[in-house]
Amino acid sequence: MSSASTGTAVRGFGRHLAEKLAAAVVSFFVTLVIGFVIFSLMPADPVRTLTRGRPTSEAQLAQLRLQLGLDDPLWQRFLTFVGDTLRGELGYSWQFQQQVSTLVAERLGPTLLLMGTSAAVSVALGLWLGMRSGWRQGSVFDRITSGASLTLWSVPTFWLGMILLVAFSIPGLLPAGGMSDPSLPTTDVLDVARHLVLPCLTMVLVIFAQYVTVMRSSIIDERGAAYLLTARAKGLTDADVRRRHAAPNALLPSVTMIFMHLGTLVSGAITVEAVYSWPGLGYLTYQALKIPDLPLLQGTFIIFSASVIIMNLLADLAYRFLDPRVRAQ
Amino acid sequence: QDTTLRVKMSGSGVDTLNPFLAFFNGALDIFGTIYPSLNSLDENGKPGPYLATEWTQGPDQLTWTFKLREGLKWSDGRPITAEDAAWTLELIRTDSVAGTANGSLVSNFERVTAPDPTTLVIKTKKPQANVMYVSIPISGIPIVPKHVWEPHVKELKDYKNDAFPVVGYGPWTLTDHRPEQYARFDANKGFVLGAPGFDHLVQQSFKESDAAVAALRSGQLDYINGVNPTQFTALKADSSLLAVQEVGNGWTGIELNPGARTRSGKPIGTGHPALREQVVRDAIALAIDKPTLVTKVINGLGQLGHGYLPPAWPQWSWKPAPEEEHVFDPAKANQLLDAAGYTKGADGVRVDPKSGKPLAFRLGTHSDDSADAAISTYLVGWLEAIGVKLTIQPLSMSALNSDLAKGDWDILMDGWTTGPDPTYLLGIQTCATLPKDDGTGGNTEAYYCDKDYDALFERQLTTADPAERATIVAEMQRTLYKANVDQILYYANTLDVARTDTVKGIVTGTPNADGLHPAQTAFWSYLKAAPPTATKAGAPGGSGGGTAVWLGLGALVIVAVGGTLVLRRRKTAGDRE
Amino acid sequence: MLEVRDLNVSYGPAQAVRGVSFELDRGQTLGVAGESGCGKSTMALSLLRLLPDTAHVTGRVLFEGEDLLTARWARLRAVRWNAASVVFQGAMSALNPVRTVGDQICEPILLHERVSVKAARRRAAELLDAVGVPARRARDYPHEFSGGQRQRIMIAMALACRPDLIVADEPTTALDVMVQAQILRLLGDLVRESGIGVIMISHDLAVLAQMCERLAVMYAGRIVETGPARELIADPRHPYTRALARAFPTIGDPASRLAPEGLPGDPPRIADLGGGCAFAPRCASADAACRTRSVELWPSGRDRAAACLRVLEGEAS
Amino acid sequence: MRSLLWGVGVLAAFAVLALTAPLYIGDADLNVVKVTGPQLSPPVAGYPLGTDQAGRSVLLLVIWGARESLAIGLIATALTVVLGSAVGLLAGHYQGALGKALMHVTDWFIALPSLPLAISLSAVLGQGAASITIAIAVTSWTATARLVRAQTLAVEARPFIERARVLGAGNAQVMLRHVLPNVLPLILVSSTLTVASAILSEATLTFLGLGDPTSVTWGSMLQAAFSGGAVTAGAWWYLLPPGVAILIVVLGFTLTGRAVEHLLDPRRAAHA
Amino acid sequence: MTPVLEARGLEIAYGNARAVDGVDLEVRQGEIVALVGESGCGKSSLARALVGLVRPTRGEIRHLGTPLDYRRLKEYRRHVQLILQDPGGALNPRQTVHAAVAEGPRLHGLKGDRVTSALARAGLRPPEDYLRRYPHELSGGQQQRVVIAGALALEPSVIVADEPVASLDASVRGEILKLILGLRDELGMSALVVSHDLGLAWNIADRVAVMYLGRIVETGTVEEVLIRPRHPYTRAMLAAASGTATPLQGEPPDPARIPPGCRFHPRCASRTDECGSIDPPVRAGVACHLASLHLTPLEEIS
Ligand SMILES: Nc1ncnc2c1ncn2[C@@H]1O[C@H](COP(=O)(O)OP(=O)(O)OP(=O)(O)O)[C@@H](O)[C@H]1O
Ligand SMILES: Nc1ncnc2c1ncn2[C@@H]1O[C@H](COP(=O)(O)OP(=O)(O)OP(=O)(O)O)[C@@H](O)[C@H]1O
Ligand SMILES: [Mg+2]
Ligand SMILES: [Mg+2]
Repeated sequence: MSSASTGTAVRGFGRHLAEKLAAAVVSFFVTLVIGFVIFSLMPADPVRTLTRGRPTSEAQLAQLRLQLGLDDPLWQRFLTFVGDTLRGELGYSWQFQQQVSTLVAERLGPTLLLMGTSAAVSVALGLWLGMRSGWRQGSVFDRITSGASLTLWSVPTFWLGMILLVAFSIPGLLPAGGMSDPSLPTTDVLDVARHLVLPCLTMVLVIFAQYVTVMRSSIIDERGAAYLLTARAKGLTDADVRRRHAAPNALLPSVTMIFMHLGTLVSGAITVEAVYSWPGLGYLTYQALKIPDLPLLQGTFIIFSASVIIMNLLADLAYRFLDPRVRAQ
Repeated sequence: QDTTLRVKMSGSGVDTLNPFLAFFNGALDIFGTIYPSLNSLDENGKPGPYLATEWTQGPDQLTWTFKLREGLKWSDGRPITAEDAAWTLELIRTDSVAGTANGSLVSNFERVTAPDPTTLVIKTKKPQANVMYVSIPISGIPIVPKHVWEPHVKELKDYKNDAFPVVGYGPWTLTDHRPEQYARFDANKGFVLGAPGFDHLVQQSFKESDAAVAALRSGQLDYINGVNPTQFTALKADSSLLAVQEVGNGWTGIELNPGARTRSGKPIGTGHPALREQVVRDAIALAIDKPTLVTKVINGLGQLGHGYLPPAWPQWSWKPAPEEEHVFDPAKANQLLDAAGYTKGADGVRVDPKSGKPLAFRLGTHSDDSADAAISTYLVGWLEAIGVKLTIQPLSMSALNSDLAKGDWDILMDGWTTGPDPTYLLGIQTCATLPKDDGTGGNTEAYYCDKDYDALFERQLTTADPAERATIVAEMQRTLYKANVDQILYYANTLDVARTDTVKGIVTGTPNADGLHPAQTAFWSYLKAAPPTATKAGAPGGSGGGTAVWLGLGALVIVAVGGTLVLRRRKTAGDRE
Repeated sequence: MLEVRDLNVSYGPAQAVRGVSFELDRGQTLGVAGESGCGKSTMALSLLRLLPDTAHVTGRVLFEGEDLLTARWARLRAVRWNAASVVFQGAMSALNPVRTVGDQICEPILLHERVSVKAARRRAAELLDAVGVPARRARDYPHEFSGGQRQRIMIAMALACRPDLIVADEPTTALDVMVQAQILRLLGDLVRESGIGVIMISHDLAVLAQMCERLAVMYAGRIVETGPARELIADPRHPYTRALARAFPTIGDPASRLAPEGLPGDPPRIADLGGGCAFAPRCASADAACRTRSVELWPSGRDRAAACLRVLEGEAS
Repeated sequence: MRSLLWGVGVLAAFAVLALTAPLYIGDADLNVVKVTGPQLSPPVAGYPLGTDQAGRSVLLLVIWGARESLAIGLIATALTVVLGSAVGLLAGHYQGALGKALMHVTDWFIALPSLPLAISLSAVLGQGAASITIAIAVTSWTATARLVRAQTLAVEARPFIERARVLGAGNAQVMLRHVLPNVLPLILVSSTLTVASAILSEATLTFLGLGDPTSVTWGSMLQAAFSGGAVTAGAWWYLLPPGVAILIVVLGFTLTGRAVEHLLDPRRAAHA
Repeated sequence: MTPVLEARGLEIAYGNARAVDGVDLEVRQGEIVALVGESGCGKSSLARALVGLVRPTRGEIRHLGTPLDYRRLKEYRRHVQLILQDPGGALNPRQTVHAAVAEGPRLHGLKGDRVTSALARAGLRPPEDYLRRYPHELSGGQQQRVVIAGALALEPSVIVADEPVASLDASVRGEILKLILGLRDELGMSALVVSHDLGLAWNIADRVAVMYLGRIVETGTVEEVLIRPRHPYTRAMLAAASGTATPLQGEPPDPARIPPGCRFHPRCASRTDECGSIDPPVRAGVACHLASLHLTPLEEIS
C-alpha cells in the first residue's frame, strides 16, 4: 500500500503542480491585461509632464510623442506590450529613458533586502511570540504581546516611520535615510545593516502583528488536540510538547497566510521606502505613477503581480510540503 | 584626512546620467558640476566666462563667435577644444535622440563650427539675442567630450554614461552614482574658476524633506538646498545651523482659462465662458489677498507676486506702478461684477448673464503640492465673498497637464521656475504655442494669445543690447499683468540650511537689505563651500565612534537575549512541566 | 500496584468525578463502563495528572506506593509512559499528523531510556511487528493508515517503554466491529503474555465483558456498581447497569427481538446535580428516599458492590 | 469581555463626536479665511491641541476629520463585504464551473497590487474620497471572498445542509437560510477588521497624495502636517492627534471584532 | 405488492472507486429493513442515493414502482426522507426547533400546523417546551427526535435512517429505536435503517441486508440471516459481535480495488480456489457459491 500510494502521490503531485502553474500563468496574463487597461485609462499627458519646466520646442514634443509611441493606437500598444513581455523585455521607461528591466533590476535588490529582512524578522518574531502567547492564552505575556501587536498594527506605517526616524536617527549610529553611507569608498555590509535598522524596524513593527495573530490562534486551536495529550502522557516537558508537537501543526494554517502576505508586501513598501529614502521598487512605482510612465508602471506591475502569484504558488507548495496529509494527495 | 561635503540631492533625483536625455533636476545639477559649458553665470545670474572667455555677435546679427580658453583638459587628460563644443551642439541640432532634452535651445541654430581649437562659431537662422545663455551650467547645454561620446552616438538612447569616473570637466568629477541613493564626486583642484574647498562632494537622495532635515541634524548631511517654510522657521532657531534665504527664481500663481482655442482659433475644451471676460478675471485678481498668502502659506518667506519673471533675475524683474497694481479690494471686485451685470443668485453665487451659467469654477490643484492645497482653500474663501464659487479638484501633475492640453479647465494652480534666460517662459505665452487643430504641438502656458505681445516677443529675441531687451521684456510683463490670465501670487524664497560646524561659505553674494541672498546659480555654493577651520572637520560622531557605540549596543542586546534565555531555561526546568 | 482513594475532579463548579476509589494489581484488568460524559476519561487522565489546568483534583493516586497527585513534575514525567502509559480514545487525533509513526514510537523510548536512536528504531520496528503492522511502515504518517492500524500503532506506542500499567481509554470506539474484535484480541493477548495491569474504558459493556476480569460502571462521576465482569452483566444489581446491559441485545435472544429497550430521560448534566441518587430521575424504581438520601457503594454480593438503596434494602434485582 | 467594552466604548465615543460635530464646529472654525488662531501654535488656552499652519484648532480638525475618515472606512467596508460575501458565497456553493470561475477572478484580483491600482483608479475617477473608497473596496474584497468561500465550504460540508436538501431546499434556500446565517458572524468579524484596515488605507492613500488635500480627514491632516514640515518644527500637537485618533479607532474596531469573534465562537456557543 | 422503495442494479462510483457496485434492494410497505456491513462498504452511499443526494452512475431507484425522476426530486423527497447519523450536525445551530421542523412543510408549501404534532409524535412532549430552543440546548437524544420530527412533518412513506443511533448514548439508543419501531406500527411507515450494529437489526428490523464492498451479499428475514447466516462474511460479523470466534483477517477492503471473483474471497476463511474466479450473484438471498456448505447455524449462537 505504502509504495503504491507513493507512486500515485508523486504523479498526483506532478499533476497538481502543473495545474497550479497553468492557473498561475493564466492569472499572470489576466492581471497584465487588467493592469494595462487600467493604466491606459489614466488621463495623462506624459510628454508635457516630462518636459514641464524645461524649454521645449514643438518639434521636440512631437519627437517625444513619437519616441514614446504615444501616437500609436491603443491596440497596437497593447500588442507591443504583450510581445515585449513574452520576450521578457519590459519596454523603455519614458521618464528615465532607460530599459525598464534595467531600472527594475536596479531597484529590486534593495526592495528584496528590505522586504526580505523585515519579513524574516517579523515572521520569526511573530511566530515565536504568537506561539508563546497562544500556548499560555490569557497570561501576562499573552496580554502584553497581543496588546502590543494589535496597537502597532493599528498605527499608520508612514506615521510610525516618521516618528521612529525623528526619534532614532542618532548621530553616527542610525542614519536617517538611504541604504549606505555614500562617503564610504566601498559598500560595507555593516554599514548597510545600520541603514537597514530603522526601515526594517518600522516594517516589522507594523506587520509582525499579523503573524502573531495567526500563529496565536492556530496554537490556540491546536492546544486542545488529542495528540498533545499523548505527547504529555509520554513524559515530555511542556516546552517540548509545544516545540515538537504543537508548533509544527500550528504552523500549517499560518504558512498559507504568511506566504500570501509576503506576496503583497513588496507593493506595500512604498511609504516606508519614501520615508527612509530607500532606493527600492516601491518608490519607483510611485514615481512612475506620477507621470504616468506606462512602460515602467507595467514593469513594476508585473513584478508585483508575479510576486503575489509566485508566493501563492509557494504557499500551496509549502503547505503540501509541510502537511503529509496533503502531500500524498 | 580628506574632507567631504555632503548635500541633499535636489528635486526628484536623477533620471539618467545621459545629458542628452535627462529631464530631472538632480541630473541637471550633476551635469552642471561635471561638464563644462560655454558660459557660466555670475552670482547675479548674468553670463560669465567659463570655457569661453569672450563671445561676440557678428554684424549680420546671425553669427556668434566664442573665444575658448586654451590648455583646459578633460578629466582623462585630453584637451578641451572648440571641436568638442561644436560637436555637442551639432549633435543636438541634427540628431533627434540627442535633442530629446535640449533640442529647443538650438532649434534656431543654422550651423555650429570650430574653425580652430579655440574658436567656436554659431550661425543662427534668425537673429538671437540669448546665445550666451544656451550653454550654461544646469539650465543650459553641457559640453561633452567628443572622443568619449562619438562611439556611442548610434546607441545614444541606451547609453547610460555610467563608466566611473565620468570623463568631463568641471569643479567636480563624478566618481560614483547609485540611482536613488547618491552621487559621489572628487574635487577638480585645478578648476579654472577656482578650486573647490572640499576634497569630495556627495549628493544624497532624500525623498522626505523631514528625513533630510533629520539627517542634517544628526550630521549625515552638511547642507540642504530647499527646505519648506515651516522647517526653515524651526531650523533658524538652531544656532548650530545656518539658515539662509535666497531670492526666489520662480513664482506661484493661478491661471484662468481665457477661452482655450487652437492656433486656427477653433475653441476647444470645457472652459467656463465667463472667464473669457476681462472684468471677471480682474475681479478675481482684486479679490485675492496676496499678502495673507505670503504670511500664512509661506510664513512670510517670500515676496508678493507681480511680474511674470521672478526676482532672482533682477535684470528682468518687473513691478507694476502703484496705480496699475491689483490691490486686495473685494468691495471693488463686487462693484466691477455688479456693474457688468453678474447678479447674485439665491445661493449667493453670481450668474453669467450671457451664458446663464453661475460663476462656479473648477480650481485644479497639484495633488502632490502642499502649498497648492493651502492656497486653494484660501482662494475658495475669498472668491466666495465676491459671489464666485470654486470647486477644488486635486489632480496629479499628469492629469492636470492633460486637462490643460485639452482645454478642460477653468482655473489651475500654476508655478514656474526659470533660469536667467526668460525667452522660453515668455515664449509660451505667444499665439504660436497654441495647439494645432489635431490637438498636438501646443505647449501654451494658459491659451493666452495677443498680437501685440507676440510682436514684443519677436523684438526682444533679436535685441542684443541687454538694457533695451529688458525694457521690452518689462512691457511684455505689463501686458500679461493686465490681462490677468496668469495671476502671480508670490515668489517663494529659496530656503537653505547648512551646518556651521562642518561647512562655511555655502552661500555666495551679498545679501540685500532684507537679508536675502542672490539666487545660488550654477555650482558656486558647492565650489566655494569649505571646511570651517584648518583642522579637519570629520563628521560629528563620525563612523569611528559610531561603530564603537554600535558594537556596544549589539553586545548589550546579545547579553540581554542570552541572559533571558538562560533564566528562562532555568525556570522551565523547574516546576510546571 | 495502583490504588485510587476518593478521587474527586471538578471543572469549576462541575464535578466530573466524585469520590472514585479502586485498586489494581499487575496482570489485572479493570473495565470502566458508563455513558458519554459520566467522567470516565476524566478519571483516567487524572491518574497521570494529564487534565487541563482548569481541573481541580483531590484524593490520592498511589502508584507503587507513591502519590502521583502530589509528586514533583519531574518525578511524574519519569513515571509517565515509562511506568504507566495511555492508549487514547480516537487514534487519529491522538497521533501527531505531521510526524511519522516511527518517530512517535521512538520518542518516549529516547526520552526515558538511555538508548541510541538506532536501538529505539529497532524496538519500534519490533513493536509494530508485534501489533501486526508491517515494520517498514514506520516511516509513514498516521493518515496513511487505516483506523484499525492506527489504533494498533497507539498500542505499540503504549508498550514502548514496557510499562506496568496501561490505561486504555475507549481504544476501540471509533472502530468497525470487525477491526474492534481484532484489537481486543491483541490487547487481551498482550495482557496475558506480559502481566501488565490494564484499565480499560468503554461505554460498551459487551466490549468490556470480553476483555476484563472486573468491571466498574460509572454514572455521573460515581462508580455505581462494581464486581466481576461476567457476573455483573449477567446479574446487574444497579438499575443503570441493567439498562446498559439491555442496550446491547444478545442476538438470538427472543426477549429483545423487536423490543429495543432504553432508559427514558436524558443523561445527567454534571453541572446541575443535586443531592440524592444521581440516577433517580431516570430510575423506574426510584422513590422519595432516592431523591434525598445520598448513596454510596454498598456490598451487593461476593466481591461486588452497588450504589443503590434497593441493594441496601436487600431488594436484589 | 473587557476588550469588547473598550472597543465599543471607544467607537461609540468617536461616533457621537463625529455625528454631533456640526453642532459645535462651524465654518468659522474650519474655513481658513475666517479662522483667527495663531499659526502652528502649541496647545494654548482656547486651542487645547494647538493649531495648524492656517491657525485652525487641531482638536476641532481631528473631530471633524472623524466624519470623513469613518465614513470612508465604513462605506468601503460595506462595499467590500457585500461584494466579497456574494462572490465567496456563490463560489463556495456552486463548486462547479461557476465556483471555479469566481475563484479565478478572485485570484486575479488578489494579484493586483493595491497601491498602484488605487493610484490609477483615483486618476481615472478623479481624486477624493469617492475614489479612495472604491479603490479600497476593489483591492480588499478578495480577502473577504476567500474567507467567506472557505467558511461556506465548511458549512456546506456539515450534515444539516444535506438535511435541508432532503427536506426539499433549493440552492437559494440553502444559501440564504442555512449557509448565510452561519457565515454571517464571520463576515461581521471580518468586516470590523476591514473597517480598521480601510481607515488605515485611507490615511496611507491620502498621505501619498491621492486624497483631496483640502478636505479634512485624518489622512489629509497627517499629509498636511508632514508635507508642511511639522516633523522638523517639532509640532507634535499637529502630528500626534490624527495618528493617535487613527490608532484608537482602528484598535477599537479590531478589539470589537476580536471580542465579537470570541462571542460567536461556535465552541463557546455550543456550551452556552 | 410493489415495494415502496426499490433499488435496481444500483452503482455509485467516486472516480474509480465503486462504493456501491450493483445493488438490488427493496423496502416494502410497513417494513423495516436493516442494512448492515462494516465501515466503508457503501452503506451511506446507498442510503444517500436512495434519497437522491447522490446520483448513481448506473441503475435506478423506484418509488412505488415509478423510477426516480431527478428533475422532480423535491416531490420525491416528500415521500422519502433521510435521517442522519449525527443529530447535532444535522440541525442548523442557528435555527430553533420550530424552524427546523417547520422547514420541510414550508418548502413544500404544506399548510396547517404540522410542527407540534410531529414533535409530539417524535416523543418530544409537550412540544411547546421545545419550539423555541436551539439545538445546543437539547441532549443528543432530543436532537435526534427533532430530526425525526422534521422528517415526520412531511408525512413520508419511507424513512431512510443512516446510523440513527450510532452517535447516541447507549441508554438513549433504545428509546430512539423504540420510536422508529412505533412509527412503523402506528403510521405504517417503512424504513431502511443503516447500521454496522447487528444488535440494532435484531432489535427492530423485519429484514436484514448484509453489504460487503458495495454489494449485498446476503438478505433475508432477521431470523434467517442472524440466526442461520449462510454467507461467510455474515458469519464472521456475527462472530465478531459476540467476541467468540477468530475475527476476520486482513484489512478492510478498498472499493477502488475490488478483487476479482468473489469480492470476499481474500478474507474468507473457507475459500476455495474457484472463489478467485467466480463472482457469485445473489441467489436465494445469498451471494456465495458455497453458501449451501454453511447452511448450518453457528453453534455458538444460542
Ligand atoms: N476540560 C474540561 N472542562 C470542563 N468540563 C469538562 C472538561 N473535560 C470534560 N468535562 C466534563 O466533564 C464530564 C466528564 O467528561 P469525560 O470526558 O471524563 O467523560 P467520558 O465519560 O470520558 O465521556 P465519553 O464517553 O464521551 O468520552 C463531562 O460532563 C464533560 O463535559
Ligand atoms: N464523496 C466521496 N468521494 C469519494 N469517495 C467516497 C465518497 N463518499 C464515500 N466514498 C468512499 O466510498 C466508500 C463507501 O463509503 P460509504 O460512506 O458509503 O460507506 P459506509 O458503509 O457508510 O461506511 P461507514 O460505516 O464508515 O459510514 C468508502 O470507501 C468511501 O471512502
Ligand atoms: Mg472519554
Ligand atoms: Mg456511513
